Amino acid sequence: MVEFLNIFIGGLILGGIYALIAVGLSLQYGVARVLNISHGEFIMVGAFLTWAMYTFWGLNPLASLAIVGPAIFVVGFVLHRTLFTRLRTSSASPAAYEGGSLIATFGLMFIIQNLAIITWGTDIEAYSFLNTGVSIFGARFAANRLTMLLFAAGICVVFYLFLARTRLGKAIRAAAQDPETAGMMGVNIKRVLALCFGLGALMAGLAGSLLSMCYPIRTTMGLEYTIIAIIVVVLGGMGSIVGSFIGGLILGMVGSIVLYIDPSLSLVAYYFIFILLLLVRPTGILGK
Amino acid sequence: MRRKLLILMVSCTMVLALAAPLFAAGCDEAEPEKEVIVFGAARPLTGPFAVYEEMAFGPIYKMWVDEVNARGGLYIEEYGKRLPIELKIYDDGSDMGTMTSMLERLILEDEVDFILPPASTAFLFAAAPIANKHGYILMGAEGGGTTLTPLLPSLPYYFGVLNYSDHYQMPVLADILSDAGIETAAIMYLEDLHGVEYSGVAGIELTNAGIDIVMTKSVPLGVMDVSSIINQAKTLGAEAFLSFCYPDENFLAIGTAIALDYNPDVFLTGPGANFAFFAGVFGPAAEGIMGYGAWNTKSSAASEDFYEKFIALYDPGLLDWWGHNLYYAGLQFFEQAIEEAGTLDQAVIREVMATSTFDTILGPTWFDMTADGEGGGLLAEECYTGQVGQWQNGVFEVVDPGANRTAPPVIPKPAWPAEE
Amino acid sequence: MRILEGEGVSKHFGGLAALSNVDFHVDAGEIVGLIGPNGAGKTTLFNLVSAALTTKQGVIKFKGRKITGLKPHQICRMGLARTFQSVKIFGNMPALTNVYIGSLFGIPAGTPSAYAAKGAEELLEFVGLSASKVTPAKDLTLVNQKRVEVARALATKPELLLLDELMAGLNPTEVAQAMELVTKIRDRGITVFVIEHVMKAIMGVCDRIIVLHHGEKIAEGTPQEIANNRAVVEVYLGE
Amino acid sequence: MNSVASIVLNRSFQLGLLAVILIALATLPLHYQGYNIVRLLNIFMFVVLTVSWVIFSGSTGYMSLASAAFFGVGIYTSALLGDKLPIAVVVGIGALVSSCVAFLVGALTLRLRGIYFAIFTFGLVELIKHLTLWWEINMEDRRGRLVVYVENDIIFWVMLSILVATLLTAYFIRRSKWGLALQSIGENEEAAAHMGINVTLVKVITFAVSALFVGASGAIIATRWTYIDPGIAFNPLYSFMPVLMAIFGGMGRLLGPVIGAIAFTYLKEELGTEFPELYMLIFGIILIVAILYMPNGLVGLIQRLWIRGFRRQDADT
Amino acid sequence: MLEVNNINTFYGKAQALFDLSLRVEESEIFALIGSNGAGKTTLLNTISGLVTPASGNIEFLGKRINGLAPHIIVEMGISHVPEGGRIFNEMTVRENLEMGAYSSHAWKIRWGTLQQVYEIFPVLKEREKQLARTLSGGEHQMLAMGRGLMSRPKLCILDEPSYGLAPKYVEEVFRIINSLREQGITILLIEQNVRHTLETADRACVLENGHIVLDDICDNLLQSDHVRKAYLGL
Repeated sequence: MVEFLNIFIGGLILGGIYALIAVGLSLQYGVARVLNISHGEFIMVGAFLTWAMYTFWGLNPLASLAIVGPAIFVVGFVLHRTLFTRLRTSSASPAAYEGGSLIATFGLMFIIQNLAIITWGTDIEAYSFLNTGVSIFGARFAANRLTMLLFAAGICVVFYLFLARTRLGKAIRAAAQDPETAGMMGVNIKRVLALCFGLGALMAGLAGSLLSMCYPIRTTMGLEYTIIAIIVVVLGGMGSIVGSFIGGLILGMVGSIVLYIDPSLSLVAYYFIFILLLLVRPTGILGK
Repeated sequence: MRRKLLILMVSCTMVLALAAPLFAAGCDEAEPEKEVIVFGAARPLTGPFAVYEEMAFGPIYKMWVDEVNARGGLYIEEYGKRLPIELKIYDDGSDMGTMTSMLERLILEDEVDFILPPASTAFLFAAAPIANKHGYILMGAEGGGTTLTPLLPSLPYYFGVLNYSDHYQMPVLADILSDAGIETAAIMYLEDLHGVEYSGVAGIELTNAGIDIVMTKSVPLGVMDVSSIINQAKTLGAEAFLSFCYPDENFLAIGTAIALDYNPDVFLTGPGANFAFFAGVFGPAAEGIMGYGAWNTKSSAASEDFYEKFIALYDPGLLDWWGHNLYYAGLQFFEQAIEEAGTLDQAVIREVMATSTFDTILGPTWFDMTADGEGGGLLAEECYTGQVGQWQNGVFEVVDPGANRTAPPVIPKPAWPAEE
Repeated sequence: MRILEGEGVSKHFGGLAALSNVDFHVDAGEIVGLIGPNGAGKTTLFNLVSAALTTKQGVIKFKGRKITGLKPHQICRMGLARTFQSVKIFGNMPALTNVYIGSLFGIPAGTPSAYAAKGAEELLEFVGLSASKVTPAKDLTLVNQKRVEVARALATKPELLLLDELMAGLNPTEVAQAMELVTKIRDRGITVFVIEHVMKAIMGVCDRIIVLHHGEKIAEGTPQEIANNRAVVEVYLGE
Repeated sequence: MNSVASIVLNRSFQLGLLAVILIALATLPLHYQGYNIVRLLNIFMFVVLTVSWVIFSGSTGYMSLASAAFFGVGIYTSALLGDKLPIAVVVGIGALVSSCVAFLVGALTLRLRGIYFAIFTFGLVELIKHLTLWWEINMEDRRGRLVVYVENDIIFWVMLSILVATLLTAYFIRRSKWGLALQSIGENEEAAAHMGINVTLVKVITFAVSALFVGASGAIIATRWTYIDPGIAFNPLYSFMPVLMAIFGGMGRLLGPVIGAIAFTYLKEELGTEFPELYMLIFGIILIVAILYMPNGLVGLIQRLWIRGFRRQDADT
Repeated sequence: MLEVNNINTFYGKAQALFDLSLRVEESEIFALIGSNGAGKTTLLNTISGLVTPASGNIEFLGKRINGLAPHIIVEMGISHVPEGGRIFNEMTVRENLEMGAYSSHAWKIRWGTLQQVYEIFPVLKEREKQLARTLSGGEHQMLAMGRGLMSRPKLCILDEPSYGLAPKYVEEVFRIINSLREQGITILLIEQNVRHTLETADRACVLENGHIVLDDICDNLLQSDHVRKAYLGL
């Protein structure tokens, strides 16, 4: 029982953070059509802002979510309104735009990382927050990881309700399917796309904040998280938010089980599952 | 037609671009008076290894260059004067291909006088043959390993300074553990040259010392959860937990052990525990944690001086209690060998380095060369200030048996601090 | 002679039956129409015949040979060509190249490129597009893109041609031209199997009509018989 | 102007010029041993990677991120066989093994389209990397391998030969019936299949052919690195770079990727050496500015300037 | 109600509309007739703001609307039902209809409008919770039209509402168009079904190669030799 809980809750923790990382990217690609290679850099910036505020001002990392999220959202929103909107209107075709935006996000990745290196250097940073054990039916877990899970789950649920229930959420979903027609319905497409990019960045920032409570952080870590996010998003089915949740949870569970059996195989297992699932379902779990 | 013209234009540009540097190389002007000594290096300013540049060798070589220049430079008899040092650092982006090219560029195109090593063991392995081919002395800083030892006879220009697994660390650890009566140990190691070597050597040395290794688990780079390993070690009741990983995984292991309340008698980790900022991150929980490679201000008066100089320049959190004094000593040794040779001819300097003993912050310092004296060398065992350290009251104490010891090991380590 | 016949052809998507147990045949030299409401399974049937979808239930024979399980390119090389409901042209290539590709690859042994090029020009003229040879296909109007598709299909030297909604979105005059084209194709000795909604066209050119509804064949017969069929009027034609 | 242009446009003149360039390059190491050999070597390598990528992905529209896998397979071939066989044979084997891997991958991934194909191939690189790692550590108790050392000029000649082979292959595929088939797959795969093109075969074989050169260049470059491990051999950088370089250069014609790879490699190295602290920042800005102002890549820009130049000349006369 | 004055529109480098003018009066059905590629859809897209004209101006209820973004034009009371319907396949029928009422004034009263739309298209109420992609072709078009009505438009632009529909549904579509006029909605219609269209509409114009060649009431057009020859196939 304890072992089962160890694996299960461990899987939820990993899955929760994977899902949170992936949802933002899924939104950016699914709606705004930007495969954002700099996604991980936003995660990194979120993590470093939280670390800096905790280390220098003693600000509770959970409280810093309220600062980091909006700040990064604004950056994402403005980036889209300036750079990507321009790119979109000047591109000859949607495919050309996807290629072009891919390059642009590569550029962004370089720029953000370099700025972060200038600001924070390249060494490893970490802080100890809520690093105590919590017992659940005899299985012990680190409190900071459980907190991370709770917040990740909370953010994902709120975000899901936002998309499913609100006027803006519906507009985003409509724009994901057919932006031009959504425009005919009265949706301000430029704003919605920028909003999606900003929200994607916001999710990345929040994920970074939460991650920094549990893992050491480096200014050079961005790409690793981008890769995880892309894998999860593709696994779930591009553009499907729910798919990203499921993809994240599957990877988390698989990771947790394999970590239990043989940790050295965990990454092999991730990619193996990923490749196998894609071969069975070529458009991801919830893809069309 | 335009397209063809276009093709033509581009090919012409290519030819010109190719020819220009050749031409420039062909008409070298007469050698001007030597004004400056250039040290070149391909270093990871970006990418995953950038942390080395910031925390390991980076601060040390910069500090050393400034000091030498403050004295007016290196005195070279051949020129009859002191020549200041200039650094030429390229970014290799943590990529092997870029590093090898940059190194050859430094040697062939920039014709630097000396090179400094790239970061990480694998990169050192790749840099050593290149340096040897061109007859450049390569001091090995961040890295070294048993894999390199058999190659030393073919690498006469290689001088490694850092201690590593069977280069005295694990045998000393085995002594400490068996002295303390430890009977069982669990090993977690990273799937990387470092982890494989350490776990391999530790396996031999600890077993020889009569310690039973009850668990050996490897983790991949980028692992995000090690609780199953900690849980297993706890279940097995391993008295010593040895984590042969890098800071990311080591930090994860310690955090997880605290959360899961696994408090073995000995908790030792690889790179990470040796950094000064480690104590800051873990606070009281750092107490009693061991790491390999060790020195502190009590090691010698020279160490104390070096420490003062370092913190006057850098954030004290950047201090590395494993390698910093070794890198610095290596540079001091190099510097004295150059002045002793009185020339910039590397073959001559190499002979000086292979055969001399110089005073550095380590005390009398020399290299153990291969038996015939024709190959490369490693810093001699007697020169090291310590092989194993332990955090005690905020100080990374050297706990080796013998003269290097600055404090006896505390085994079992104190319990993790109670929840705040 | 039956050039194409299907027995018990069925297709399911998820739980939904797109086609259930349909028998049909097309005789050589005929023009056969396939009609039915949207979602009746007409295009699915074409996709099964041309192997765009795999047939798991039922048997389809072309020229007496079983073709279920073959790949699209093999079926094409046997002499069965098609056009698509939503045009699938090679948009960035000139119209002529579109047709040229058909003649290069559509025939088992391949055609020497010079002949293929000449054939392509002729066919483009046949469909009335000789003026737009070098225009990238994506810049043509929808009607002309559909014509390019027809020319491209003809370039593979088919014995049977499947035309999927060639006339949708055409005004009556254009429909008349398209009908003439279909007849001309048959006059070249090619059997034609068409899906159409434009009743005037289908009644005008077809020798025989098959009606599908909810994946089942509800009627088959001459245009006259179909127009008077109660079931067809009820589900499809309206009063 | 006219007479110059006619000489310049003369086909035999162009061929002659190409021959001269080739001979100049081939004889370079005989009289020159400096760093430019290494610089050219790197440029050749990236041109090979980029053009190989374009051979398959450029025309079919399938964005492959598997280059690093083929490259790594080549590298490992060299690490395993480098000291046992002559280097040319090793390179050949590296090419063949990569090609076989590509054939298998191609056959496996037929159902995947678009971004799924791209990420699948990327996942494959990671899977191979981690499997190799796991194998080395758990089965052989080692990590990484030393590779036989080869002189720079030999590496240069081998790489030059691979480059020439790659360019010739790309050129002839582009001009052939096969190239037309590839292009039609890129435009509309379903229609291509119904036109009698065996799309599966065409895709898989092209994928395998393009991997030949990637594997070969991996095999030869490994001898420059002398020590490799799975992380170094299967570095995802070598999957991303060809894509970036091709888009940077412009994919409309064969020259685009070539120029893209040359400019990109050169720029990256110069920035990394001139401004090591800021090079990523500058590089990032260049990428963004490039994509905003050169939608058709470098070649598109050159063409635009060229045409503008022509117009001005016309206006002058 | 709608006045288009001397507009010129380009698609890329090619000019699609030349100096084109037309007027749509309140509460009429105005039809556009022309062969494929004549510029009909371009004209509609220009009116609803998807394409910006290079010159000329468009006025709706006396206000200039050219150059405004599509979402603002919707807000002003023009609803565009695009060719092929273009419904949101991955949303439910109900959500599709809600999207139709996206503009702010319509959003507030969307539940009332929804009931009205359900009265016109009872089948949509039955399918309310289904994903739109599970609808049949006829229902699909109903949904597109219903969605167009959700914004409470003053002018409804219908681009080939009977495209690809079975004959039975074509009748139904024209019946609905008629009922919309009875509710006071002005309609701008493109149809290939020329005879049917001219019998339903009040006025129509004939568009050829981006120029208007005829503009008259439908009865006259039905008699016109040019129309009979070029568009009715007589």
